[in-house]
Amino acid sequence: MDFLTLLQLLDATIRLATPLLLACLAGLFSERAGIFDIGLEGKMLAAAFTAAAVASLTGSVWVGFLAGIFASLLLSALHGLASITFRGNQLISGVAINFLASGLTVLIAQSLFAQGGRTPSLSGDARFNPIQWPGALARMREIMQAGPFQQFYSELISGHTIIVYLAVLTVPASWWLLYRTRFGLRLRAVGENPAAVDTAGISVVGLRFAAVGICGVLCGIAGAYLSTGLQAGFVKDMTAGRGYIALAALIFAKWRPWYALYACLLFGFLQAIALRGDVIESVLGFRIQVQLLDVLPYILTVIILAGFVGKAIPPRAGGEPYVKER
Amino acid sequence: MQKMPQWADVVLIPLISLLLAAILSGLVILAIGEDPINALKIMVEGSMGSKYAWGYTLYYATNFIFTGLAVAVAFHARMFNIGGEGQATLGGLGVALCCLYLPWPHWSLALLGAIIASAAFGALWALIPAYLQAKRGSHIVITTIMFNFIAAALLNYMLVSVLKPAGSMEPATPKFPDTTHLPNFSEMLAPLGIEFSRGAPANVSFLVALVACVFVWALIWRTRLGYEIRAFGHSESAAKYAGISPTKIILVSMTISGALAGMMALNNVMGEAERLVLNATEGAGFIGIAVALMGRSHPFGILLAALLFGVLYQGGAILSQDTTIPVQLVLVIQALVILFTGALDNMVRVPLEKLFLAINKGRKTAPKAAE
Amino acid sequence: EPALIFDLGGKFDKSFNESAFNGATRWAEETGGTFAETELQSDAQREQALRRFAEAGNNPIVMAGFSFATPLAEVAGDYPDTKFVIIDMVVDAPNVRSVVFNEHEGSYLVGMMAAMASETGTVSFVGGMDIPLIRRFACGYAQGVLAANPDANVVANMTGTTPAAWNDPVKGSELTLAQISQGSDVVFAAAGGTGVGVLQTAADEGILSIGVDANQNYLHPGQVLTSMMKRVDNAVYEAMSAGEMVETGFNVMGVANGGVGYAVDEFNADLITEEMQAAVDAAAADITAGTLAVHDYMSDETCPALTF
Amino acid sequence: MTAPAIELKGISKAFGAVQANKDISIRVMPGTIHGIIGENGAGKSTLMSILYGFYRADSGEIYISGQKTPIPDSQAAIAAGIGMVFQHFKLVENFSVLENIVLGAEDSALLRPSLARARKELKSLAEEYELNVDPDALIEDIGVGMQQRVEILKALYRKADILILDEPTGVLTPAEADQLFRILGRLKDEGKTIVLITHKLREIMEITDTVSVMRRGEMVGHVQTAETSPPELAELMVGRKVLLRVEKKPATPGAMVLDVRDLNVTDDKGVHRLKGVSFNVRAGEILGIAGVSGNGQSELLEVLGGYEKATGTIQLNGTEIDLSGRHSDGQSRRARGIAHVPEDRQREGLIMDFMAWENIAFGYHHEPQYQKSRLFMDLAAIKQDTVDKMSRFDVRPPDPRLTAKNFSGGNQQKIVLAREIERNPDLLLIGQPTRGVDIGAIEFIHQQIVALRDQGKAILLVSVELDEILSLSDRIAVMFDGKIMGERLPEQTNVKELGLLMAGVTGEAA
Ligand SMILES: Nc1ncnc2c1ncn2[C@@H]1O[C@H](COP(=O)(O)OP(=O)(O)OP(=O)(O)O)[C@@H](O)[C@H]1O
Ligand SMILES: Nc1ncnc2c1ncn2[C@@H]1O[C@H](COP(=O)(O)OP(=O)(O)OP(=O)(O)O)[C@@H](O)[C@H]1O
Ligand SMILES: [Mg+2]
Ligand SMILES: [Mg+2]
Repeated sequence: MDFLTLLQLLDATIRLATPLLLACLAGLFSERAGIFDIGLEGKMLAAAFTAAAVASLTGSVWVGFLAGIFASLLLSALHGLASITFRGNQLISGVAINFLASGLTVLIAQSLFAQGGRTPSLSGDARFNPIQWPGALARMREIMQAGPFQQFYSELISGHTIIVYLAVLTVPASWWLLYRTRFGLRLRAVGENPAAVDTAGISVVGLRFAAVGICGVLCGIAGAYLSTGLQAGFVKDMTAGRGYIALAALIFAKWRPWYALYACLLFGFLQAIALRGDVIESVLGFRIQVQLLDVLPYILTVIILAGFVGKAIPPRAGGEPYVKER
Repeated sequence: MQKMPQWADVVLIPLISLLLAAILSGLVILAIGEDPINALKIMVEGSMGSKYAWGYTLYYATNFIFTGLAVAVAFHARMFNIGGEGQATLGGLGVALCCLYLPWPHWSLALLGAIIASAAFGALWALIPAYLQAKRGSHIVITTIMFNFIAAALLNYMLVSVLKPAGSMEPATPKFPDTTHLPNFSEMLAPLGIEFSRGAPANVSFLVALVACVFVWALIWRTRLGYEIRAFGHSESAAKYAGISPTKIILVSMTISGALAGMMALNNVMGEAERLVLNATEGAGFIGIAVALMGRSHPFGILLAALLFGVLYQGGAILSQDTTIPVQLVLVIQALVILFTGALDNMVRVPLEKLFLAINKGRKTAPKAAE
Repeated sequence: EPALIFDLGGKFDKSFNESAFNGATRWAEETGGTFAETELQSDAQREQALRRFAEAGNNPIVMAGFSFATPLAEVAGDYPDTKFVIIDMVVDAPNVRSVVFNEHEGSYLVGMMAAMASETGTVSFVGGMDIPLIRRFACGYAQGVLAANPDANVVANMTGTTPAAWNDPVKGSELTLAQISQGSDVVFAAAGGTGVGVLQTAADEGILSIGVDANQNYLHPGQVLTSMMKRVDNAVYEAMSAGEMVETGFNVMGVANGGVGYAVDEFNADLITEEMQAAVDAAAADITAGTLAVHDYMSDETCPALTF
Repeated sequence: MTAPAIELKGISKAFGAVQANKDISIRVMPGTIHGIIGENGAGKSTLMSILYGFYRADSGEIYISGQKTPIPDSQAAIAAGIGMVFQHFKLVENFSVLENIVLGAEDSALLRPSLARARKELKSLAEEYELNVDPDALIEDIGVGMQQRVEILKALYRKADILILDEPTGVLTPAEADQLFRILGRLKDEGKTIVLITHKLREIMEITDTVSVMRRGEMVGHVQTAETSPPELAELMVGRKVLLRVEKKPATPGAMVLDVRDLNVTDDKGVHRLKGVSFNVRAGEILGIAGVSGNGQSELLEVLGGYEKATGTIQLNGTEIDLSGRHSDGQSRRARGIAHVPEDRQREGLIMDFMAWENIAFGYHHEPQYQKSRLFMDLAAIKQDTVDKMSRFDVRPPDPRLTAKNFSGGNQQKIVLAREIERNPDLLLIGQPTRGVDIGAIEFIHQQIVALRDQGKAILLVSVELDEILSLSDRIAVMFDGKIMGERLPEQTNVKELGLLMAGVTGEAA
């Protein structure tokens, strides 16, 4: 494998890790506050559709972006209503949200665009375009000719959409928010022992809704990126299990922001390499079934969960609705 | 004092939840510019209006009975088995291997063989997450989700690389031999002189599903094992006190659950397609969750809920054919049913409990006032 | 009333299914007739869709895609009075019309154009699902390339092994990037919905692309060299026009009868030199005349011009 | 005249059908320690939780320092200068002491300055009130006594003038309790107002200035501590004269039934829970195990009951019980003639969502008399058995189809007792037999236990109530920190001596 191929793989890794990372951090905020969320997938999907639909209708990707976040927030509110206000089962609520998003997106897409549940293809200002850094080369054919540093700079550093850079920044931001601010302390506390937060005079419901809200925003960004950054338009079920991979990454990361970055890069890399069977074959000398690469994140997660490689301890109050007790 | 009479819990709450889901679904249909009443008519007609329609409705219902029972058995042990989809997929693999590689002289024997194969494969696929839950404390919800994906990939691999006949373009097994053909309703009813639509896929595995209902009922409410499963499900600490082994209950209940989910393949793989294709389960594993929630984890309730979802699926398919409403409407309705009967249960329950409390108080104070 | 069933890629894949839809629409517009249609969600639904239309009395029932072969073989016998038309596969039944295309011939023609348009001498191919049918495209394409430039290099990749490969634009895009880095400057996508990603990336990266099935030149004006037209629309149109009387049996559509070809329109006129046009037209004439035989991968599962 | 620090007027609160507080009024003067006593379930915790804004009252008014102060949530209570130490601590286990103290009382949106200030403040509080804790220790790593200090510090850090403590000594040894009372005395001297919930008369007499007594959700009396006596308070508490001693004949111990040697238990976290425990129980005698809760009694019962792993030897009727093997569980112990009334009937003894008849078979569901065939249980037989047992133990209402959670505490306990005693065991393990049970039922339960002893059965009784231990036991062993500190005969010992043993002070040293 030559240097450029490696760069291409890493470049694809970054692109593919971005939605995973955003969704993973979304899950992190929610679960750190004690609300399990297997509805990441549904929220991303809803956001992906809404962002593409609105971007296509208005011609502005930013309007679409905000609309996508709004759609994701709506589903977050539903999850909050079910699991916080009405103390329902968080897992069941998540399952329902995934189905709801999967069904509604196609239903609305069909009624709006009549294109079999997809949005029209986006182009120009209706999608996020790569940002070229100063001095960077845009086209592969030019990059191929350049020296290794220029290749590295043009291929890996430059040429991503703004969301990719944003996602990278979310990691330190999340870390800072969780571990350096009052809000973070309270949020972590409410996921460990909501009664402690309650008796300290802080609203458990408020905090949990805030966390679920942050989760909604991040999922919204992740979904909007899928349809307006990574691809040019919405197709049905386009999240393709990314919400679950993000969940797997979250467990892998033991609910910590920096580890989340590493886990998502790993899973992104697995996805990237699964696209390049030729590279694997040339490096290893034999063919690996793509199906194996596809499920490697899931298998790794099961191994982690089984405690064979380090133990993942979820937030203690996670999954349980808060009911006041003596 | 009971907060609420039993019938309210078992009948009234699911009905109200269902009504809420129906109203919202109607609004969704209205919002996409169609007439909900007309849609309802088409769905009812398309799913129950003819023998052919019933043939499909019962076919779908058969799938949902199996997966609903699977979810319910696990629920009784307070485990949330989201892995029905993967277990049913593996069950399909079991059925395919059994039908393709063993020489069966008659369908009845093939059915017995397939029951064992599908149950064993499904059970195995549930047993791994169960073992990890029991012995290593891995959350069963997460592991079963992961196992759904792994099952899909495994099936994909098997179909593409192992079972696909040479030269075929489709990732599917060859057709099963004719001796494994399960009689469908038309073939079953013909000897009785009853005519049934020849094309409809409902088949003898519907009867197997009914037997499974009875089996689960007896297991849960009449046997020691069922008693232990329920005790464990209600209180793990009490179960330990009573000498009920958590490991045993988790393993056994998940094995039964997986076996039931796997047996769904009798219907869709052996009974209908007569070969194994990709995504043969079509989400039935997930519908089992809705069915179990609506049916209150009781086999009779599950039977009714599965019929309801059968109507919904067949009606939805017809609806998407006759109107421009995509078949995904069914997913939306399914989501709303899960939401209201599962996650938003308290939204319906709490006001209802208050109502019954008030009624009871009224009854009690009334005679006093008369004194 | 005739009926049309699309394959999993969906009606608006801008390619195979959309071409079928266009044919049906053309028929409807010209005759004022109506047709029933449905899109599938999964492989398991094929049989139900067939039966549903047959039960409803639709005739003929047209289905786009080889995956219908097994369910159709199952269903056809139950509805002897209904005519079925299957595209891309042969089903032997008295009431079935099987339409297959000589994709290798059309691919040969666009392969020649690719070789002539290429500056680097390396061209590439992105296939959808790795099946003999798509290898037939690739093999014809490679033969055409080598015919026009014996020194040319052909890079070929398949998207996947399942129907999901028809609808994976992200992977199409990644494969295209990889091919560009191997020197390719013309890419032919025979990959259904996945091709959208291929064409998009080619346009972004400033290389030429070749569309498939329908005329895709309009997608990126001036950047799509041509499209390998597979006239699924014609096949559907003809079937619907013939109505219940549609002729059953085996029907091959090739260069000779206009079943496959290449597209020239206002979007790519500037890209096609007279020299290219002349060479390709000559080859087409030879094929029609039978003097030029393009090797069909599916005849013996081998390809003289390409190893998979 | 100064206004009372706290005044509650007409507070009522119902949980569903249970009226936990009925029209309760109370006044507490500033700078005093006010005791609230009452039996289990009397409504003490509920009342104080309302004052702290944890629960919201259905009706009634709260006045703080003469000002009418609505307290809709804990925020409002904290603002009004109220701090509360709950019966079950409200601490975040994997946070540090400092983080727990700062939580909810941060100065600014950023954490660092708050933590720095809290560290300083903590130092001065520690000096002022003798409340030393390591600010950087994790809560899960420190003992309960220390955790309680953190709770008190939390309240003081929030500048509480009114401090409510809900049964603070339940988890403390007498020595730790003494230290707590010294701290409370100091706080009182500083002018703070303290409300102390307990049902231990000793503590009330020792430290409070005034006392309120609650019974069944109602306030039944307010008295000056100096002007009352324990018997008077006890009578107020239960509503009638209390029988202090159980009527029983002297024991006639027979053969050795249970012989425990060098029992050791280490829990999942690696904490050594039982340290070389040895004792024995003979037929026809009651061995009482006294001790502050959390000193290994629960683990002892669990080991004997078959659901906690241990090392050591246990002999029953002369043959050894397998402690390690896979056949060591509740079923096998029952088969060997050990019956077990667990400490926590709601978590262990009963399935609260099962009907009475299902609970009667619980743990004995393998017994042949309950089986119809190899596969099926004989539901009719179980129901009949339930009806019999319910009438013999006077369970009310005698309805076998009623769900366990719908019986009152006393009747729930009777169901468990009926199930275990009627089994005619060789050895009865019984934990906290009268916790949360009122006096009528207590007498009945005590009679049953003594009757079983008189039939020649061996009984191991674990209770945190010294009075119960003293009145029922034929011999008393005291546990502290996983060890048996010593054995005493009830007629040759007294509360004071047992109290010292419970604090880990052995006889010789005392
Ligand atoms: N959250 C709750 N839900 C339902 N019932 C409750 C709740 N909290 C208390 N109760 C009921 O209210 C009554 C009073 O309980 P409370 O805890 O105030 O008693 P207490 O005097 O503190 O008893 P203890 O000495 O056992 O702590 C009891 O019958 C109890 O069952
Ligand atoms: N947490 C609870 N949830 C629901 N109902 C309860 C709860 N606690 C008590 N009850 C109901 O309230 C009634 C009174 O309960 P409580 O325990 O106060 O009875 P009691 O009068 O003390 O009886 P006993 O002397 O048997 O203990 C019972 O009938 C019980 O059904
Ligand atoms: Mg209390
Ligand atoms: Mg009571």
